[in-house]
Amino acid sequence: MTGDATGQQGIRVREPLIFEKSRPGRRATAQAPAAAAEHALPAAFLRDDTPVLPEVSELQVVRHFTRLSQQNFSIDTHFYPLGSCTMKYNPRACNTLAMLPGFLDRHPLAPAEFGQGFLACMYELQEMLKAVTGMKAVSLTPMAGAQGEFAGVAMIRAYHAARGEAHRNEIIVPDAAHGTNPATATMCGCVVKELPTRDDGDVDLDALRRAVGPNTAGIMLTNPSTLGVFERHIREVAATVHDAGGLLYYDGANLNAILGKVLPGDMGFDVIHMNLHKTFSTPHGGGGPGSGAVGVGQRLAPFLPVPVVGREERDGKPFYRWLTEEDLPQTIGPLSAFMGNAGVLLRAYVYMRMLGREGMRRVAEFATLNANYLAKRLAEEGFTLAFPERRASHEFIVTLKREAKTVGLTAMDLAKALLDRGFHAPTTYFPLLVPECLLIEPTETETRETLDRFVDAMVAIAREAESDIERVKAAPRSTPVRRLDDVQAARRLDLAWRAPPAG
Amino acid sequence: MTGDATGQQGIRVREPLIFEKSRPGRRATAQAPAAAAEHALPAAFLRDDTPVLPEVSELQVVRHFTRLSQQNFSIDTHFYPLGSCTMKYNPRACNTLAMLPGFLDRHPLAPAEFGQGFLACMYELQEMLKAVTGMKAVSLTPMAGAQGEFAGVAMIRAYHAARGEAHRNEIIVPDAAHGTNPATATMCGCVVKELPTRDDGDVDLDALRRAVGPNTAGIMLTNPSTLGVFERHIREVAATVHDAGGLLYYDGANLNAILGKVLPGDMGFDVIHMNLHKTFSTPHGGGGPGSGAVGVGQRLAPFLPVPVVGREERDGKPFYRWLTEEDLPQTIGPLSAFMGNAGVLLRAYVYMRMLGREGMRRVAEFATLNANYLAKRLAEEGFTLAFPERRASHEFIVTLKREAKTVGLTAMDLAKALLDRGFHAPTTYFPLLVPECLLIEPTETETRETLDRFVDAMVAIAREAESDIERVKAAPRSTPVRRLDDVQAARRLDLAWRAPPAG
Amino acid sequence: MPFIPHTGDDVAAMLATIGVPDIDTLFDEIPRDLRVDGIPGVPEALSEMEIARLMHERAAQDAGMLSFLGAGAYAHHVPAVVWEIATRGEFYSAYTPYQAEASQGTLQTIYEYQSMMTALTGLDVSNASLYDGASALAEAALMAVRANRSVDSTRVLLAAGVNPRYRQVAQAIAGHQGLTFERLPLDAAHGVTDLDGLDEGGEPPVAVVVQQPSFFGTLEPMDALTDWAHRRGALVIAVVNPTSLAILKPPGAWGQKGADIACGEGQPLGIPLSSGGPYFGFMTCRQALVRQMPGRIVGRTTDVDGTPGYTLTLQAREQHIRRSKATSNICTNQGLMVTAATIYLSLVGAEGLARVASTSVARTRELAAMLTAVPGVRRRFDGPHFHEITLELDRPVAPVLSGLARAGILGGLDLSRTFPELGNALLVCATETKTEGDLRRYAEALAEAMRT
Amino acid sequence: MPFIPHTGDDVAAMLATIGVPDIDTLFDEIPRDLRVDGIPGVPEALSEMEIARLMHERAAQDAGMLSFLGAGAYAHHVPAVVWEIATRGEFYSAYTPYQAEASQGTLQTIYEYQSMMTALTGLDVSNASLYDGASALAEAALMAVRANRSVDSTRVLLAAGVNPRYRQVAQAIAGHQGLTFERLPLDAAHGVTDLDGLDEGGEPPVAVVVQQPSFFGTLEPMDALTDWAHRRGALVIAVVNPTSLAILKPPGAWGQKGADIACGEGQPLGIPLSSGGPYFGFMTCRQALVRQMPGRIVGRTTDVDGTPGYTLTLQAREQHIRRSKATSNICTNQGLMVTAATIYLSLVGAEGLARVASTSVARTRELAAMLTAVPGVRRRFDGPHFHEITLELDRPVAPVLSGLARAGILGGLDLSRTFPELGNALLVCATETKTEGDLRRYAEALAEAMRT
Ligand SMILES: Cc1ncc(COP(=O)(O)O)c(C=O)c1O
Ligand SMILES: Cc1ncc(COP(=O)(O)O)c(C=O)c1O
Repeated sequence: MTGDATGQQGIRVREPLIFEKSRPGRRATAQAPAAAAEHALPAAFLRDDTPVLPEVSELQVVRHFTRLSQQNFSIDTHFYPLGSCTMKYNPRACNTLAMLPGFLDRHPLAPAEFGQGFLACMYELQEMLKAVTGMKAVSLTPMAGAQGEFAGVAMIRAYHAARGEAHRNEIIVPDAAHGTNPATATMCGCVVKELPTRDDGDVDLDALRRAVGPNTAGIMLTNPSTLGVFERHIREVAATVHDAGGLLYYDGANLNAILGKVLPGDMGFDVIHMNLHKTFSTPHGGGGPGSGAVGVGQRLAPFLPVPVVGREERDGKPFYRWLTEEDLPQTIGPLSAFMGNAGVLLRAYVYMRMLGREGMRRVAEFATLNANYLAKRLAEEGFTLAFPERRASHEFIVTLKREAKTVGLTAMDLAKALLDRGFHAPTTYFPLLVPECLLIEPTETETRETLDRFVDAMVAIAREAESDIERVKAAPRSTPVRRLDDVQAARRLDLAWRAPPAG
Repeated sequence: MTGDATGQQGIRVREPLIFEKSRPGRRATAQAPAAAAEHALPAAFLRDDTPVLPEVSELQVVRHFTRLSQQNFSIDTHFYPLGSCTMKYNPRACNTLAMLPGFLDRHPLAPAEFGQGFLACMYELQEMLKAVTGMKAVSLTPMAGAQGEFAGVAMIRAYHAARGEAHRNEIIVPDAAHGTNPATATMCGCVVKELPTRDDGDVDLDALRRAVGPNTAGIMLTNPSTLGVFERHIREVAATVHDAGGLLYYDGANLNAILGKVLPGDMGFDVIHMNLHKTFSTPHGGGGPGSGAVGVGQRLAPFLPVPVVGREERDGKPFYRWLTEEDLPQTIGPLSAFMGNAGVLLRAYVYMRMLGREGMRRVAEFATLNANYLAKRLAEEGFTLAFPERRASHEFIVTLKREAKTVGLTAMDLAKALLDRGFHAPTTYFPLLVPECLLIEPTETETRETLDRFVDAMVAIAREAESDIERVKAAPRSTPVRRLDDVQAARRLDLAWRAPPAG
Repeated sequence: MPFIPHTGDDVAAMLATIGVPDIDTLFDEIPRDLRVDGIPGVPEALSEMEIARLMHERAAQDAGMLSFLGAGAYAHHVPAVVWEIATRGEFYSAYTPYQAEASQGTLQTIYEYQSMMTALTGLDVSNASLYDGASALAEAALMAVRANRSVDSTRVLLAAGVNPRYRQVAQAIAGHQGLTFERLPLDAAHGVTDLDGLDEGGEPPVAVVVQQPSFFGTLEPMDALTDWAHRRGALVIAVVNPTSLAILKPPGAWGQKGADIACGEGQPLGIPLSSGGPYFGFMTCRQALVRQMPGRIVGRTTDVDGTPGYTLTLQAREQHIRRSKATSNICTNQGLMVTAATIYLSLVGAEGLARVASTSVARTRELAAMLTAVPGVRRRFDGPHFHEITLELDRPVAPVLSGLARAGILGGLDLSRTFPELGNALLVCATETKTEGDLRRYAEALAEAMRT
Repeated sequence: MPFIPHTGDDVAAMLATIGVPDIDTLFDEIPRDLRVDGIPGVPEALSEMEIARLMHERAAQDAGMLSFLGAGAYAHHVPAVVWEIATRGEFYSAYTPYQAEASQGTLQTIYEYQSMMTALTGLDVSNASLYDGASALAEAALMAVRANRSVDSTRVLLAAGVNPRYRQVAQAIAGHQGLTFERLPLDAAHGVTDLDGLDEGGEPPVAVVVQQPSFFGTLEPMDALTDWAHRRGALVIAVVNPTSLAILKPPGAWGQKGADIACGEGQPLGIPLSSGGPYFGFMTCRQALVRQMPGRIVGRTTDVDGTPGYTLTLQAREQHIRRSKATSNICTNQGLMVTAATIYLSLVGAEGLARVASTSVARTRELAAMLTAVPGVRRRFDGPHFHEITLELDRPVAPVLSGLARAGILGGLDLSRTFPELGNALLVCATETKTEGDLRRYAEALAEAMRT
C-alpha cells in the first residue's frame, strides 16, 4: 500500500501535565537574569505568595511541548478538509521571512522613519487587497474575521448615523450564515433579522423583500455561501438592499472560491472583510492569530478603522506612515492597542507576492476543481450531496441524513472514524440547517491522489457502518484519547490545574 | 500515571517513499527560477535522460518529511541513554544563533576582513578548548571524532618523522577501544597492537610494558574508558609509553565525564580530540555532522592541521585571520575543502559560553551523579554491573550474561522492549569484551524522575522475561516497524529506489 | 503554479470525472458579466528566492535602533525554544481544536496556559485568549455589564492611568452597546488615581477599570481602589502586565474581595514586538462569572476508556452555538501566541519571571537616575515605579527625540500630545534586555541632545 | 545550573542512594593530585539573552557583501522548508540510526537520498555521506586502491582542473597509505586536460581523478578521458557538482563504461555557505564496488510482519565491526546535511534543479560578457563554461579585489598564487541568486577599480 492513510501504531507516549513534571527549585537557568536584582518596591504592592508555575528544566520544556505537538493533526501532517476554514498549505517562507530579526524587533511605536521596510509591505498589501476585492480602500487592523465583521457593521452604522439615519439598526443575516455574523450584529447594537434559504441554496428573494425596510442597516452575506454554492441572484439581492437604503456586507471567509474570478465590489458589496488566515494562507496556529482586513467602497472609506498606511513623497522617494484619527476624523476608531496582527499581515504579504497576479485566479480555479471532483466522486460512491443540482464552490456539503436513519451513522461517527484512517474530519453540523451535515473543503493545495484516498476512506467507513455500526461508533481508536465526555467537561468544570494539597 | 513511559497508539500513519508520491510534471514552483534560462552548452556535455527525482508539491514535501521525522526517537522526544554518545540536551539557542543570516551567508573564501564576527567566535572557542583540556594549541578543523583521531595519529607520525623516527609505526590500542581507534591507526599507515583489559577495567600494565618498543608510535586511550571507568594508572601508562619514545593520544569522546575535574594535558596526553557533538552538545542530526577538534601539547603544535585561527593587533584592535600552510609549514595538511564544520563550531561556542567556567565542572559532576545513581538503582533491582567494585564515570555497563543464560533475555531483546516503553535503548554489544553488554549513559540533563522511570521499565521487562520471554522477544510492537530482517537487508541488497518499468 | 500540485493529466482526468470540458465551466453559476479576467493590480509572481531577498532588505532597513519604548509593548528576552517549538507544523498549521481527539496537543497546552494565567492573576478561571490587551478590556467591560446584575447601568469608570489607547478601543467596541467610559481623577504629583477626588455620587458605575502598573509606570493603591469600587456596587476590572505579577500583588488579592476580572496584554510573555502584533489578550475572572466570559475555554474530562483528556467546553457561550445571543462574536483568537506564552512561562517559571520583573524595575530605576542627572530632565511623578517612568523635560519633547534618533536611539514615547496636562512628558522604559552600557549610551546621547 | 535539572533534594536523595557523602567522592578514583579546581580560562557564564546579543552583533558584522565567490562553495537559493524541517527536534537531536525501529524517519530519508544521488550520478549505489567533497575524494582514492585488483599500484593521476585544495586534502589523508597524486597536463588555451599530452607510459595508474565542471569552470572531455583511463587499467573517479548533473552528462554515462566512482561536495543542494561547513561529501559507485565503499549505507528490508522498513546494512565494512580492517575510520558523518539535501532535491526536482543549473550558467555568461567589456579584462580560457569562469586581468588581482571590496563586492578568487602559470587570473561565479542589477553593479565597480 503506497497510500498515506493507514492508521498505525506509533512511538508516541502519553504526556502528563507540565505541572506534574515540576519539582521545587528546578529552573531553566539560562533563560532569566543570573541574579535577581533588587527591585526595592514597597511591600504593600507585592504579592505574598509565589504563583504556581511549573519548575522544570529546558529539556523538559522542549520534550513536553514537542511531544504535545505530535498529538495534533495539522495541515503539515494530515489532509484537513475542514469546511469554511480553508486549510491549505501555509508556505514556510511566509513564516521565516516574517520572523526576520529586523521585523521582530521593531517596536510598534517606533517612528515611521524606522519602519519603512515594514510599512512598504503593509502599503503594498493594502493595494493588492483592493485589487482582489474591487474595493476602494483597505484597513489591515482587524485581528480576525469576527473583528473584521465588527469593523464592517460599525462602519455601516457610522455611515447611516452620519447621514442622520442612526435609527437604521436592523441587520439581515441568512440562516446559513456563520455564527459570527449575528453575534457581530449584536455587538454593534443591531437587531438581527434572519433570512431563510431556499432548497436550491440561494437566498429567498421574496423573504428578503419583505425583510428590508426603513430600519434596514444592511445585510451580511457570504458568497459563495456557507452551503458551498454561489448566490446566483446577487445582483437582485444588492438592488433590493440598496433600494431600501441599506448596505451590503461581504463575509470574505469564502473568498478562496472566487479569487480572481469575480470581485465582491462588482457584485455590489459596500464592505468586505477578508480572512487572511484562510484565503491568504497565514497559519491557523491551533486557533489563531488571524487577520480580518476590511475593504470598503467609496462611501465607507471615511469610516475605516485606524490605523491605515498612507504613502507620500519625501525627497522624491515614497514615504509611508500611519494615518490616524487626525487623518480620518470619521473613523470608527482603533480596534487594537497598536495596528493589528502585523506579523500575520507580513505572512499574507509574502504569500500574495509569491502567488502573483496569475496565482490569484488559480487559487479559485483549483480549489473549485478539487471540490467539484471530490463531490462528484463521493456522489458516485453513494453519498448524498446537499445540493446535487448545483456547482460546488470551493466546498460542498454531504448529508448523512439517510445513513443516520438506516444504519445509525451520524456525521460525528464518520468524523471520528476518519481520524483513525489518517484524515482530519470535515466540518460537522454546520450549517445547522442541513441535517447530519459534513462541510468539506479540500483546498487547491491537495493532490488528486489524496482526494481519491479520502473517498476510499469515506466508502470504507460507510461499508463498515452497514456491517458493524458499533465498530464505527467506537472510533477513534488510534488517537491519544478516544471520544471525550463533553457533558462531564461542562458539568464538572475543571479549567485549571491546582496543586494537590500538601502532605 | 503521570510518567512519560506508557507506550501508546498514535495518530501516525505509514509513510510511502517520496518517489511513490511523484507524478510526472508536478513541481514546487516557487522554489526554482520561473523560467529555464538558455544555457547554450554543447550537446556533447549534456545528459540525454532526466534524472529520476521526485516530482511533488511543496506541501507534499513538508508533509512527507514532517511525518518521517515523527518516526524517530530523539533527545527532544525521548530519554536516549546511548552509551558513548552523550545524548544530552542540545540547547535550541545554539541552533538559532548559528543560523543567523550573517553567519549562514558568509562564503568560506570571503577575506578575513569580512569575517571578524565569525573568526572571533572561532578564536575564543580555540582558547576555551585549550583551557578545558590543558593543551597548548587547538585546531578546529577535523569534522568528526574519527577525523580528529586521524589528525592526532598523523601528527604523532609527523613528529616522529621530523625526528628521524619515521619507522615508529605501531599504535597501541586497548581491546575495549572504540572501532574508530584501530581503524584510524590503519588509515595512518600504522600497525595496531591490541592491549588487553584487566578484570577491574583498567589497562593491563604488564602487557603494556611488553607492547612498547622501538617501533612504538603511541597509544590511543579513552579515559574514562569505554567501559565506563577511569584508568587509575594513567600516570604509569603515560610514563611507560613516553619512556619508550611514544606519544599518548586521548580519545575525547568521554570528556563529559571529567570536564573541569581533570585535564587530559595533566594526565600526560600529548594530543586529544574532542567530540564537540558529545561534550559540547552540538546535535547528532541523525548521524552527523559533528566536530572533532584537536588539542596538542607543545611538541605537536607545529603539526596541527590547517587552518587555525590566529589573532593579531591591527590599528590597536584584535584582528583574526586563518593561519595556513605558510604559517605552519610542518602542518599535516588541510583535512577539508575549507575549515571544517563551521556551523557546528558556532553551536559549540554558544554552548560553552552559556555554561561558562562553573558550568564546565557541573557537566562532569551531574553526568557522573546520574550515572552512579542509575547504576546503583539497577544493581539494587538485581541487574549485574560489569564493574561493580568501580565508580561509574558518566556511563556504566550492565551485562545480561546471567539473564541470557537463565531466561534467554539478550541485550537486543531488552533494547527493543525499552522502545515500547518510550525509552531509547542503551548502546548494545559494545564494548564487545563484555557479554550481552548494555552501555548506559544518562547524561547530566536528565531528571532523577526519568532515571527512576527507566529503572521501572528495566525491571518490568526483566520480570516479563521471566514469565513470558516470547512476549519480550516480540518487541517492539509500538514502533512504525517491528524487528527488521538485517540478514535479508545485507543479502538482497536494495539500496536505492528504482522506477518500476513502465506499463 | 506555486503550491498547486495538479498536473495536466490530473486536470484532464478530474474534469472528465466531473463531466465538464474545462475549469471555467465550473464557474458558470456566476453571472457572466460579473466575471473578471485577471487582477492587473497585483504584480507578477515572485519566486521564493526573490521575495526572500526583498524581505531581507526590508527587514534590514528597519533594524538597528536601541529602543527605550514601552507603553504597552515590552522588549524582553524571548528564549529560542519558544518559537522553535511554537512554529512546529503541528502547532502552526492546526485549526481551532474542534475535533478534540485530533487536537490534544493544542488543547492540553491551552489547559496549561489557563492554569498559569489563573495562578498569575490569582483568579479562578481563564479563557484561551482574546485578540490583544485593548480589545480584551472592551470585552471585559461588556462582560461586566452582563455579569453585574446588581447595578442597572452602562457607566464604566477608568482610572486615569489606564492606557489611553485601551480606552479608545473600549469605546470604539463597547460604545455600540451603550457603554460609556469616564476618567477618574489623577493625583498629578504621584501619577496615580486621586483617592480623595473619587466621586461618591452620580449614577452607580457598573464597572471600574484600574491598571497596574499604570500607563505612567506608577503603582496604584489597588486595595483602596478595589474596595471603593465594590462599595459602589461596581465590578472591578484589573488591567495588568503579566510580567509584573511575578512580584506584584495579583488582582485576585486586591482589597477585601479581589478584582472580579483581570485582563491585559500577553505580549511580554515571549512574544516578539513585531510592530504591534500578533500579541494576545488574556482574561481571567472569578468562578461565578465564567458563564459570561467571552472566548474559548478548555476543560479537562475523560474519554470512553476513562483516560483524561482535554476539550473545548462551555461552548454555549459562543457565537457558533448561541449566535446573536453569544457573549462575544470572537471566533479565531490568538492561539499560537498562547502556545508561545505557555512555553515561555514553563521556561522561566515563577523565579525566572520574578527576576525578569525585578531586573526591569532596577534597570528603569538606574536609567531614571542617569537621565535625571542631565540638566533639564526630571521625574514627573514621585513614588515607586515599575519598569517605566515618566520624565519631564524643560523643552518640547519631539525635537529631543529626533536628536536621540540621529544617535540611533529611540528614546521613549512623547506624552505631550496625549496628556498635555503633564507638560513636556516623556515615557521611558528599560527592561532586563538593557545593559549598563545601553543606559549610559542613552544618557550621553540625551545630554548631547539637550545641549543643542 | 543551565541545562541541569537537579534540585538540592534530588542531589541529596541520589547521594544517599549511592551511599556517598558528596558528589566529589564520585571522582575518588582519579588520582587526587591530578584533579583541578575549576577552569579559569573559560569566561563566566552568559545567559541566553547575553549570548544572543553578542552573536547577533557578530553575525551583523559579517553580513552585507555582494559575493561572486564560488570555487567549491556556491550561493544558491535555500528554500525555507529545508531548514524548518531539518531542524525539527526529531531529526536534529537523534543519533545515528543504530536502533532501526526507533529511527525509521532518518533511515527512510537516507534511503531516499541514496536513490536521488544514484539517479543524479547515473551510478548504482550511494553511501549515506562523507565529511565533505575534499575528504570524499581522499576516500574515493583509497577505495579505488582497494577495489582495483588489476593494477598493483598506488599512483593516482589527477586532472589539472581538480580543485587544488582537494588534491592537498587527498594527499594529507591518503598519502599515509602510500598513495601518490600526480597532475595531468593542462591545455592552457582551453583550461581542460590536454588529451594529446596524456602520458601512455610509466607505472600504470590505479585511478584517474577528473572533475566536471573543472575548478576553472570549464567542461572536460569526459568521454575521452574516461576511456583513456580505463584503457590504462585505472578506475575513474569523477568529482562532480551535483547541481550540474541536472543537465550535464552523469559520470555513469561517461565514455564506454562510465566512471567507477563519483564523489563531490553536496553543499549546493540546500546547504548554506556558512563559512565552509557543515557541508557533506557524497559518493556513489558501481554495484560491483559496494563492498569497498566507506561510510554508512541504508538498505530496504522487511520486519517480522513483512512490513517494509529501512536499516543500516553492509556494516561489516565499517570500523565498529571490522576495526583495523574497515574500509575507513569514518563513524559520525554529515547526517543532517543529507536530510536537508533530500528535502532540497524533493522540492526542486529534476526540472527545478535544471533551471537552477541553466540559470546559473546563463548568469555567469552574462557576467563574463559584462566584465570582459571592461578594458584590461579578458577570458582566460576559450570554450564552454559552467557557472564559473576564469578571467585574466592586465594587472595584479589582489589590489583590484580590494577595490571591489570597498564597493561592497567580493569579486571572486585570486588564482595567481595557486596557479602562477595562469597569470593574473581571477575565478568568478554567478548563480541564480544574482540579478541583472547585481551583475551590473559588479561590472561598474570593476570598471571603477580598474580605472584607478
Ligand atoms: C463564513 C465565516 N465567517 C466568519 C468567520 C469568522 O472568522 P474568524 O474566525 O477569523 O473570526 C469564519 C471562520 O470561522 C467563517 O467561516
Ligand atoms: C569512544 C569513541 N571514540 C571515537 C568516536 C568517534 O567519533 P565520531 O563518531 O565523531 O567520528 C566515538 C563516537 O562514536 C566514540 O564513542
